[in-house]
Amino acid sequence: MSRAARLAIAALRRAAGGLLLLVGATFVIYITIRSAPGDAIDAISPMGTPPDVKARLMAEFGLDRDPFTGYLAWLVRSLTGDFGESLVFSPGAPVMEVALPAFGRTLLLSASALVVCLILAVLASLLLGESSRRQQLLTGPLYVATAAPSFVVAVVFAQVVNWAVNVYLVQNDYVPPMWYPIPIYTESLMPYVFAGFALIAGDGLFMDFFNAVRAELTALRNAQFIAAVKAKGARTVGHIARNMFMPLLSGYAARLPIVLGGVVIVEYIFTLDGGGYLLLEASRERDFPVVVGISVLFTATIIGMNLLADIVRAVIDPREVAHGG
Amino acid sequence: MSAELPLLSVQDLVIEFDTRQGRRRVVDQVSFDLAPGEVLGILGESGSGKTMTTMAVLGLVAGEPGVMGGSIKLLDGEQQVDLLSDLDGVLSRKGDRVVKNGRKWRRTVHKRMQPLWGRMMTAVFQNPRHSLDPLMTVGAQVEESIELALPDLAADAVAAKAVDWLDRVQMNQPQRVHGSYPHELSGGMCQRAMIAVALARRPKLLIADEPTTGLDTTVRAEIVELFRALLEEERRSMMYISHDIREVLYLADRVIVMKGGKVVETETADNLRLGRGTRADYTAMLLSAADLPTGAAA
Amino acid sequence: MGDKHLRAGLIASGTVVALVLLVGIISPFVPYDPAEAVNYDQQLQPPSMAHIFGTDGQGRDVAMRVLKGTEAFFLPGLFAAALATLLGALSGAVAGYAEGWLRTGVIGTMQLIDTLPRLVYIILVCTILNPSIYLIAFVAAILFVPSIATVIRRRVEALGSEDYILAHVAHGFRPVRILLYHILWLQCRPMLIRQATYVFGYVLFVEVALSYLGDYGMQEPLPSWGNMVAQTRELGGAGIWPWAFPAVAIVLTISAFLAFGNLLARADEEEVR
Amino acid sequence: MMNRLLSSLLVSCALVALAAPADAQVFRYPEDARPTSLLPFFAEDMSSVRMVELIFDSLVIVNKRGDLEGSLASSWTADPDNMGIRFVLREGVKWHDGRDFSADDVVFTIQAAQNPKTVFNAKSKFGFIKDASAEGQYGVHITFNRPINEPERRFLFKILPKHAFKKGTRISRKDRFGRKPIGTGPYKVQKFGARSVSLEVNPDYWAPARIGEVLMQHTPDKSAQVSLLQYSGKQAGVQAVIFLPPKNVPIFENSDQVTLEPYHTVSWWYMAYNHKSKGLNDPVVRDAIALAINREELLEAHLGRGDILGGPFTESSPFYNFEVEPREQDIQRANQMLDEAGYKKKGGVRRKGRTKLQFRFVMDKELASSQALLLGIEAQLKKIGIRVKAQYVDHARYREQVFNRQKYDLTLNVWSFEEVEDVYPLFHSKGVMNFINYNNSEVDNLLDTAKSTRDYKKYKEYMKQLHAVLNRDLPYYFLWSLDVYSGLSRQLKGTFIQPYYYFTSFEEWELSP
Repeated sequence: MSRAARLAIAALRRAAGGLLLLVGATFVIYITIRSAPGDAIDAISPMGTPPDVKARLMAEFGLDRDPFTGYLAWLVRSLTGDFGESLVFSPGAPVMEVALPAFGRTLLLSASALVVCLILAVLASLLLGESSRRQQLLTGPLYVATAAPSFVVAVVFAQVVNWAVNVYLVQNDYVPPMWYPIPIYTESLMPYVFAGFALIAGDGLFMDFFNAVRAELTALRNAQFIAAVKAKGARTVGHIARNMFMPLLSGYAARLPIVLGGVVIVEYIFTLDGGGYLLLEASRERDFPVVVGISVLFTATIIGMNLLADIVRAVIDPREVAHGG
Repeated sequence: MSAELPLLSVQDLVIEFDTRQGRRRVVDQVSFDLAPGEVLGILGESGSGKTMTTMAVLGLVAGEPGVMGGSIKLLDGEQQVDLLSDLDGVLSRKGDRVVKNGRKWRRTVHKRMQPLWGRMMTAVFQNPRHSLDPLMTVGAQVEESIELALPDLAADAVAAKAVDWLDRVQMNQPQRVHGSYPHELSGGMCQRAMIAVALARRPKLLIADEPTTGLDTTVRAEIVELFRALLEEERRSMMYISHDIREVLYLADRVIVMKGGKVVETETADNLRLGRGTRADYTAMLLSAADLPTGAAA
Repeated sequence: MGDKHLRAGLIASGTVVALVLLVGIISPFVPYDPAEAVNYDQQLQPPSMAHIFGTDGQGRDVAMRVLKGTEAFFLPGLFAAALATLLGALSGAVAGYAEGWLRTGVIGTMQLIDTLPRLVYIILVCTILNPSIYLIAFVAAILFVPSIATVIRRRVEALGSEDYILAHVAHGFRPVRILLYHILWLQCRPMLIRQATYVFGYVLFVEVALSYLGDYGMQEPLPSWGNMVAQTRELGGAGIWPWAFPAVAIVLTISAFLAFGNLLARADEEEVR
Repeated sequence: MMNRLLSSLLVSCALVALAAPADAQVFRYPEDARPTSLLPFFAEDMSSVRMVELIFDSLVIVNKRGDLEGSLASSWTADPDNMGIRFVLREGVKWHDGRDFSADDVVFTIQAAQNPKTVFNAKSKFGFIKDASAEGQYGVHITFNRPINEPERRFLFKILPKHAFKKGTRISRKDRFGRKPIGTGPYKVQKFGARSVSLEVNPDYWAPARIGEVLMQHTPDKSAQVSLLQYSGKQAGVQAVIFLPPKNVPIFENSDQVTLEPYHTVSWWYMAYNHKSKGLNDPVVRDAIALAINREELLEAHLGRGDILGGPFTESSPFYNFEVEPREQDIQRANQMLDEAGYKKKGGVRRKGRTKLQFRFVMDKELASSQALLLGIEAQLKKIGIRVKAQYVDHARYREQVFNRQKYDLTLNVWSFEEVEDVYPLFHSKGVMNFINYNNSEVDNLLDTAKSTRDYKKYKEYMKQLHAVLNRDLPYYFLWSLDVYSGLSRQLKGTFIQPYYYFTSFEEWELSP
């Protein structure tokens, strides 16, 4: 009972810490945006707009306050779920109405790409982990192949697929698929699959995961308690799996930011209608409320993921709460 | 005793490892027998190969290439099983070097060991904190052993028996310990728990590999006393490995002394204790360091 | 990993790293005028003796642009790597060594920076400030300080209670010397090497990515590997060489730098042992 | 292994594509940029302008022959003194939400546009209106604050529904109407997505459109647009590409799938000099720069076909002065002029006193072929000892830096005009779009007199004079106007492209499967 209570307290403390970090991070983001040498208004107001009209527009968009009070006002409003309204991207729409669905797709894409990557890494280390020779032969080339930035993988992949579709389908008078040629907007799922592939294959993610999983697996296999479990004739699978879970979860949480970085450009390449596209497009149009909103979502996801990992770890690992956090 | 077949018979065991300085032989032609119901002590300083020898018996040598020759025979019922026989495809000669197919080796030995682990023998290691699964309660780990030993037992009986085992290893408040996690226990308690886990499996041979290393002096004494009490309560076959001559002499019937990967002496504990017979130099040195009679030099 | 493989990996990656360093150093001295490189009679020539990597859609020599493209990230990358390592090591050491509010403050700041999604924040900064690549490199360096600092802090904390460090203290060495020399230099060197090459690789990645996106980063006609890869958008399959060679250069350089840093660190670790 | 994987992937994708139902009655077209707002006042980018044309109506439209034709207005009469106009509206028109269209909506639109709190780019187009009043349900009388020639030509703006704006005539850029517009036009918005907008036909329209659905896809990649047009017959393809890049035009010259449709936009390209920059306030330097540039070569190499211009009007404009001879490249003369004016070469760059002929050339990245054009200009200016420092910026920063803050020396851009080329705001010293800080009393006088004149012939004369003056004084270097081609699928019948609004006669287009 007391463990549950301690767990709850620890979880609350972590959550409070996470919230504090979120406030700090949003402040950094807000200040960054407000430090613009030219105001957003100049970028969107017509040429020759008289100063008084500009001032009115500034007030309308809440840019007339100094950054600190502006931030406080923003913070108070955003706590009630009001992140302001889009200026240019989708004028008048509440920011979260624009940002949430787009970011949801991005999160789903990155999270599932990461899961697939994790599964592949576990499978690979189970298959290759035992034989050091084979592993060494494969590591070099695999290292080079997966170190490519995901967007380079995506560009090359798109070119190769376009070429293949053209040669095998179009020139033989088959109907090309809905998503062809690759950089077009389509409702089909394939661009998401392609993007997922690029995310898994790029940014050194797989190798990074693979190395971490393998090291963890090797350490566990050589752990004394596993030897003890073996020596008493019990199956080690359950023990290994349980002890692998937490490092994998932490690794997952730690790598999500990397994937969320890569996804921004990969989305752009496959013209996916996600958070990365929204970020770039809104930045290009100087739609600052949307830019802040989407950046906050990215940041909150990173903080939330770490928080979740911490809490799950605390629940699963009896050692965690004992140390008092 | 000599008419009976030994429970464990190790002949000419060789273990080698690759290091940066080349291949090193850490166990060199080691041979010994262990009769049923006998407590065999293995004595030696660190690096003498005593732990590697026991790991070889357990089939758990980690590192390349590992076991390179010899035989390890276990008495399973009426039958002697040689863990290392028929490994022709595994070991081959290349010029003057013996080459080993490590993967095949592990697979073969693992297959042979699988039915023997636990039922024939199990082990208690040094560093008790690292010997228990950190994510399971102590009780669950004892229960896992009991379920393996007595697969038909009902769940509540298993739980009761687990508490009983924790009581038998002289744990205070066995009920509480049953629900505790390893990190909540002291080193000595962890080792008691580990002993309970090992014994609950009812092995024919218990291997205790430096079970007191890393514990405080008073706790060490308690653990040794626990072993003594358990041995007195029920006659067991046991290998007790230690670098502490007093512990070995206190518990063992017979002792082998190892140094530099070789057996330098095999003698009964009584003879060693009382200084009877001739002694190897190294043994004599160990005895004198412990203020025990050294007997005649070899 | 065996000694042999370590050496082979070091040689392979080291060769690429040396090549990039060499090109990065000589590139500023190679005369090149982007305005005069245009030659409409030579558009999209496949690789030949005259143009070993072929020419692009505006008849410019791809090999020359790959070479000049190193300038976009080379010095900024070195600058960021040095800055991030320095700041990371110092703040890590301070956080690991100090106590009280200083420690809390440094750790809090590090946590705060670490929660910012790196590329998203860099794009944000680019939107607002239209920065030079050095400012981008500076921001990238700052964003990497926490991950370096955390590694160093853990090490410093672990070492702080080690007997030989306590012995140094007992021998009357000054804390600063112990921290800088015995802990940072002797013990953390492999980690710092690894992190420094990682930061360099990241700056290359950021520069290439921003130039690829086109709104920020290196602008045509100045060559960057990123805006060269972006030519796929205009070429639409008309020629491979204008973008394939820079793409290969990106992959090789990043992987070589990461591998070299890793292997060097490992060799150093084994040396220390 | 990889090969097998790839081919099985392709086959499965192909199967998916084959199984998809064919939707023949959907007209698909790609746009480079997303429409930002479908609220007509704020439809400032061309992709919004085109889409607004399908959703909204104006009182009058410009028909295929270039004549005015009634749309929401069935007839009109200008007041004899040209100080007002009276429109009679079409009866029985309904908004997309079923409400009746009436004169109140017209009055509301004008009042909203004139509300000082409604801020938008084209506000000046409503400046001539003094008052508007409804006369019954179907009559509107509008008065002007000065006499206007052919006033009906100024009523091309779209009419908004009064009932959709509960807060009165102050209309904000942020109004939700921009994404859920209610018009009277031939199409209504079905879905306004971030990357696509779909429209469905309005069955109540007085001349219902033939094509059932319109789908706009945001496709920033031009080469993808071209590929999509190549597969226009197949269901994944598009039926039109608004603007074909010149280098892709030859692909379709003999195509049996696609026709090339030229259309003459009222737009011209220019290179602007910032008259506040040191050196550029000297007409000799401006002239030398103009002489150094080979416009034919740049045009042909990067943009395709077009006309070289001598002034701020296209050749099809009534104001174009054919007596003015456009400059030809003459590097020798340019060098000579600069020498004579005292600009001496030093290290490849000319200077005179403290004035160094090195200029910041700011480019909007979204301008077609901007990089290649600037590269060419840079190389040519180098030959006369003038250096250029290129700065490419994104569109938003360009507006901020060039138009609003005027931090540039040289820039290159395009002006597009809806119907009449009104250059007053560009070159008058008080003009709202005079971002080059141009101040020439001769030009100011000409523009002022022209504005106050009531005689169209005289107006034309003034404009022709202006053409000559501007060609001499070079506030801009007037470059060219382009021949623009759309690519249209041969499935389309009855197509006509309006040069500015593009889709003005779209209801007559047909799409055969």
